[in-house]
Amino acid sequence: MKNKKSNNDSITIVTGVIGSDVHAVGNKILTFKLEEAGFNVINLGVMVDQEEYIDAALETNADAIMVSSLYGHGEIDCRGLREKCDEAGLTDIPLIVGGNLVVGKQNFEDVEKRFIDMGFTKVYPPGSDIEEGIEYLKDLLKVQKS
Amino acid sequence: MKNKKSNNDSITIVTGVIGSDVHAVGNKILTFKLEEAGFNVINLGVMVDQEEYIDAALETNADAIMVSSLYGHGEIDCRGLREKCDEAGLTDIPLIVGGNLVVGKQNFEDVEKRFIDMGFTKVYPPGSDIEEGIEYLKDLLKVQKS
Amino acid sequence: MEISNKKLSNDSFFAEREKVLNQWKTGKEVDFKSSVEHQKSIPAEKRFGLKLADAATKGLTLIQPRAGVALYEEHINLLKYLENEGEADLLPTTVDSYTRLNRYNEAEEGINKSKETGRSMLNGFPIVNYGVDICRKVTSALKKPLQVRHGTPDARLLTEISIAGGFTSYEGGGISYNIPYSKNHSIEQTISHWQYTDRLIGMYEEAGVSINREPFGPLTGTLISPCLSGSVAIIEALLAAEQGVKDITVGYGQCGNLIQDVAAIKSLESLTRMYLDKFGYTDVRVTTVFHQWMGGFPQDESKAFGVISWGAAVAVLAKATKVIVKTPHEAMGVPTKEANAAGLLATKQLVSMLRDQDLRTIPAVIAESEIIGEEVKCILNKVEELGKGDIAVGTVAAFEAGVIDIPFAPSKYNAGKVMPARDKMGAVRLIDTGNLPFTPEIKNFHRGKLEERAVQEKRPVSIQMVIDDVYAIGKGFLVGHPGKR
Amino acid sequence: MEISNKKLSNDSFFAEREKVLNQWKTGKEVDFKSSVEHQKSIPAEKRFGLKLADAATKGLTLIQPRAGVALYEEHINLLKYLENEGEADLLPTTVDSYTRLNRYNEAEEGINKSKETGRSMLNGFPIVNYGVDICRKVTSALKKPLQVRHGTPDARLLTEISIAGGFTSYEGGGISYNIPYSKNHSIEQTISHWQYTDRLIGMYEEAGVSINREPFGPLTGTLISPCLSGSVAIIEALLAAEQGVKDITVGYGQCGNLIQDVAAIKSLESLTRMYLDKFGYTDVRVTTVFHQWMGGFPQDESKAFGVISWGAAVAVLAKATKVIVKTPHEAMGVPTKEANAAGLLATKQLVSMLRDQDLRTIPAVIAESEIIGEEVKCILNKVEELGKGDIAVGTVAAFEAGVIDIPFAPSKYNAGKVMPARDKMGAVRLIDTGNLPFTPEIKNFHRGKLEERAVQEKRPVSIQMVIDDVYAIGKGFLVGHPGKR
Ligand code: B12
Ligand code: B12
Repeated sequence: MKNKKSNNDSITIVTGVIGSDVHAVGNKILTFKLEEAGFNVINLGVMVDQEEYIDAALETNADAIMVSSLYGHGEIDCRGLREKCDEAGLTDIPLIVGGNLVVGKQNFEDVEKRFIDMGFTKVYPPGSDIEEGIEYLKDLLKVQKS
Repeated sequence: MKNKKSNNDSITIVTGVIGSDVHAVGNKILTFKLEEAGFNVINLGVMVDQEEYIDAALETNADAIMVSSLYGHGEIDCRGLREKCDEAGLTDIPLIVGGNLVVGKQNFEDVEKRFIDMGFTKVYPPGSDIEEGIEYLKDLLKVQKS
Repeated sequence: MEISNKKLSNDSFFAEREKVLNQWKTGKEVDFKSSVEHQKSIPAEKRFGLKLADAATKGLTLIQPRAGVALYEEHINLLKYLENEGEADLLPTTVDSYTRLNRYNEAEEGINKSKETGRSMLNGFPIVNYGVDICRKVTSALKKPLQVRHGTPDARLLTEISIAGGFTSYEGGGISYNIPYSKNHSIEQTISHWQYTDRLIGMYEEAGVSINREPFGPLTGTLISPCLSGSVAIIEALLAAEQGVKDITVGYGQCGNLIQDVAAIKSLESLTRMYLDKFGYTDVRVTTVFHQWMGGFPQDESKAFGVISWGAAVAVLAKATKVIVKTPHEAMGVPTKEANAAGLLATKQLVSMLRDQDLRTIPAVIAESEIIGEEVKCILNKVEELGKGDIAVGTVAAFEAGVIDIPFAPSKYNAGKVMPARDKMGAVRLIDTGNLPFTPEIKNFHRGKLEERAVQEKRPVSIQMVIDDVYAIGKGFLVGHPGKR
Repeated sequence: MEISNKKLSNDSFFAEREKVLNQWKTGKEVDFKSSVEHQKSIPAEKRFGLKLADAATKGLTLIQPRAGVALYEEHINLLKYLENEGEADLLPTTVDSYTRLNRYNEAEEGINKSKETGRSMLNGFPIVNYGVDICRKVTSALKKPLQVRHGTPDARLLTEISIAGGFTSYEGGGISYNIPYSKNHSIEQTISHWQYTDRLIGMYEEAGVSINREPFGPLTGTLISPCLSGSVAIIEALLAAEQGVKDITVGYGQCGNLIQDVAAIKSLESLTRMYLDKFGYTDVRVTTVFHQWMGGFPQDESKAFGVISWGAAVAVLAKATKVIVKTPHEAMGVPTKEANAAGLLATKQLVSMLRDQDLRTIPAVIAESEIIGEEVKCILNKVEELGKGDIAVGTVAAFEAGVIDIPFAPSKYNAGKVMPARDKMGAVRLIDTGNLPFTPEIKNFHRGKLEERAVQEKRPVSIQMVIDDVYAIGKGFLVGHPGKR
């Protein structure tokens, strides 16, 4: 993992919507808001494979990967991402995931647990405010808050 | 109890809304529909005391009393009506009750049981179709159906 | 009994007051001076009238539930729930039916039975039995402005205790809390009772405490033509103003046709203003309240949400200052707090979502409000004429003559000749105008609208339409077309 | 790849067909003749097009849910529940995302995992994997007409199995199931795929079996100006008609401003009719579908009911032939059957209650539909021009040039220059018209509307408005005014 940085500008976040998911709106807003908060965002858009996240993170020496999944197949699509990161040498990279991760309205604690067990660092429920995610990122990456 | 009749015309029903209840609309519709079905209706309107039902039934030699209660105090207002009927010599007169009998949305089976235990012949849940009540009356009073 | 639309003299008011405060033991706790002090200690954001005025300025529609249970701690919890979880802007305290009929002994029994059984055996909160101190406990425990909502023909003692108890708004009026809520009270009697209420509030006003007053708009809640509810609301506003009330919210119960409903609120506001000004009450503030569907409700809760939401939408499209909210339990009984909050939240969504839209200026609405205006003028001119200029006297005579006549009312002082029915687009028209003092043009207008429906339904205009229309909503329809699927 | 708007020749269709039916093992079960027989055995009341035509004649608005689960017995139960408890007039079968992307192996895995876990692990019903016989089991088990709803760029095999399987309506189109649903499919490619679908349905039509077709109106569901969804719907109607489709339902996703929404349905219907006639397809039937709010939904279920009901009300006030219904679970995930039925019942209440009301003739609606008409004509004239009279060729060129440009689309074949934002009354306008071939008057109109908002909000017209508007609905508002409570 890279050294802590003191300024958002040099913090790089990879974003994208995983799997066969085409929900583009949240991804656009997420990216806009992250950039507004001063992060350097590598947005892979929709329909992103696990490999693409990893390649992008390696290439840009990213500080975190933010995975979105809206369409319900998130559980299937996200499985194995942590292991692949490990294999690629991204051993400690924070994996943050949010959206409508599973099919249907399920108890969020259960869903959260499943994703934490899959190796995710932080899991957000449906319709989470991006501001929250940004605050978390700043804390996690020890960014000086403005 | 009077002899069975073969024709609705000579069947007399006392209607009214019991207690301090002023819900007049259902009472008007109920009366209209009973008359339409050929019954002779003595409508006491709203805010009817137990005594008024009994006096009217005695006076007109009525075949049944239909009590409405909408405003929630039905349980308090209806208690004792059967006993008063018995005292007045209306020993077998059918007492039919309907409306929003208790305060709040309660399990109807429980409410029904409470009213049956209080001596009511038949109990109708909120928003019952009057046609149902009329069919029941016809069966009960062995009226030839048209 | 002799009444007239004159401000009550101090002598007669205080003579009456002595008797009123003796009607039940809690009356003795009332002290005007200390009540004024208490009212003055209530922060601005909790004053009903100020919150309404602010909303009116911003063009917002506030939301308010109905709610009341027998036990006061539970009542506080209920209201807290509604302001926090339900996002209510304004709070109610709905009073039980025994209190409404001044049967304080039975209300006491209801409180005791409720304590025993742990279920609320009363359909509302018995303010009089609890008295001033407990009311202050209630009103102090909450963050939002509170109003007393009831249906009490003789509400004099209730008013005393309510205002002393810290409520900043008070619903009702001598007609609107008589005709739909009573069988045997004469109009003179209830107008006189409500002159007391209004004079009391006038005295608070003179002491620097402004209390909002709200005539009950929907009346029997069933097929009430806007001209009838409008006429009653304006009369009650004038009667209140004469006694010194300065802040009035006139109301209307949704009839179901969008154009007519928007027109009703629009004309209600402008006509009330016009009449208050005409009689010199230019300093009285006017706001409006739209009641979501007041008639029979569908049993199914999802369908009830549909009706609630439609009412919310129309309220905001008409720019009513506030909307009174129904609940998905409406057809069943007094709602749980959750059901009550659910109705509020559905409503909140729409008053927020549609706040930038306004239908008041579309031509069909303007045309419809002009009709309402003419009808109301016919009625109120006749009331003035019958009263030889005195609105109170004229109102009594008007009810006697059927010049004002409210459909489906239980009161024996109501003529009951007017028969409403829906036209083919669902607007409420009059099949029989009874003795309403309408011009031939207006009568023809109503007749024409109903003939259109008759043609569409291939049956004559008849009382059967009225029955079908009352029945229709239970089956999901507004207009009771025969043989509808 | 070369395409043109010409009816596919038998030779090329059947050559393609051989490959299509080999894409997955169930393709081999498809036999055109016996499928025609099967379709002819379906009773009239279960034929989608007939039910729509009947509703259109009577001026009714039908209600239809979305629904699909992985296991077919459960799918049948789900749909039975929706037609019985939910009072649905029309039924769907929503297809899962793997099938939509022709990933039949993964869909198979999804079916198996669902069997194991007892939870539906797919977000829809995998029609292709199940094949003709199981589809017939599903379609035969129900009383109401059924439609396949999906989002599949290459839906050729899915169409074959669906129609052979007894569905009588089919959603989608070469643009509407590409741009919002895909990243890498070119427009040529998907138009060509959908020519296959439409030609197949044309062949059923020629064999005496009419299948209803429905371009997907809402596109990305987020701030889509009516002129954009309208242009796409009309193009897809024309492309379908050329291949022999005779029954088309054009759609629109609610934007939220009442006047604009009613105008959108009104103009969509008349413009589609006009363009079909212009190109000689005078015998094609046109009906309309209104989609309840397609953007982000409130999390709270009561608030969701508010949004659902408002959509229901607008659909019927606009006299859409049917309305596609959302559920109180929308923000959370694929709904339970109870939640789905709840959305239907709220909607049913309002389509019944408001059926006699119609806002299509009010002047503001007429004015707004004229604007939409002019915008659509600008776009479609340019499409014709770019295609030298060929709509298919023109459409490809139009996307390339940004002459058609869909906001928030994932497709890399979409220009993405157009930026929408709401005006101060919530109507969707364009902050940046990109390369849309609008007249200066139209551009000024949009600019003017947004300047009005800017003045009201005391900030310049900017991209921040777009972001605020997308965000607003989550907070309960339509217009993303800055600093709203
Ligand atoms: C209109 C209305 C009013 C009007 C009444 C005007 C009038 N004077 O008639 C006004 C606004 C004045 C009013 C006042 C009150 N109301 Co009210 N009111 C209603 C409402 C919305 C509709 C009633 C109605 O007219 N329905 C249409 C008619 C045609 O139907 P119906 O009355 O149900 O009667 C039909 C059937 O039930 C059946 N039926 C009736 N009786 C019988 C008897 C037999 C034997 C049979 C077979 C069938 C039968 O046939 C009738 C015709 O179809 C109901 C809720 C609802 N149902 O949707 C609440 C409701 C009845 N009211 C209620 C309450 C609490 C009150 C008030 C105490 C306070 C308040 N909320 O304002 C006061 C009571 C005053 C008093 N002392 O009675 C509660 C009762 C609660 C409970 N039981 O738990 C209800 C259920 C609303 C609620 N959910 O809170 N109300
Ligand atoms: C618009 C929409 C569509 C559009 C998408 C257009 C496009 N290309 O973008 C269309 C119509 C094409 C569509 C298609 C489908 N959709 Co869709 N769609 C929606 C809808 C209504 C809104 C999504 C949206 O744009 N929201 C607005 C944005 C701003 O919010 P957001 O996406 O939620 O993202 C925000 C937050 O979640 C958060 N966030 C997101 N990711 C992350 C990540 C991190 C780390 C953090 C901190 C935060 C965060 O920040 C974002 C910005 O505020 C949702 C339901 C809803 N949410 O109300 C359903 C929904 C997501 N769709 C759903 C489904 C099933 C589908 C379909 C499979 C089938 C269908 N129903 O048509 C297809 C899928 C196609 C595919 N292969 O992906 C389901 C998913 C079900 C589930 N998970 O159980 C939903 C929940 C609807 C439902 N209840 O059934 N959909």
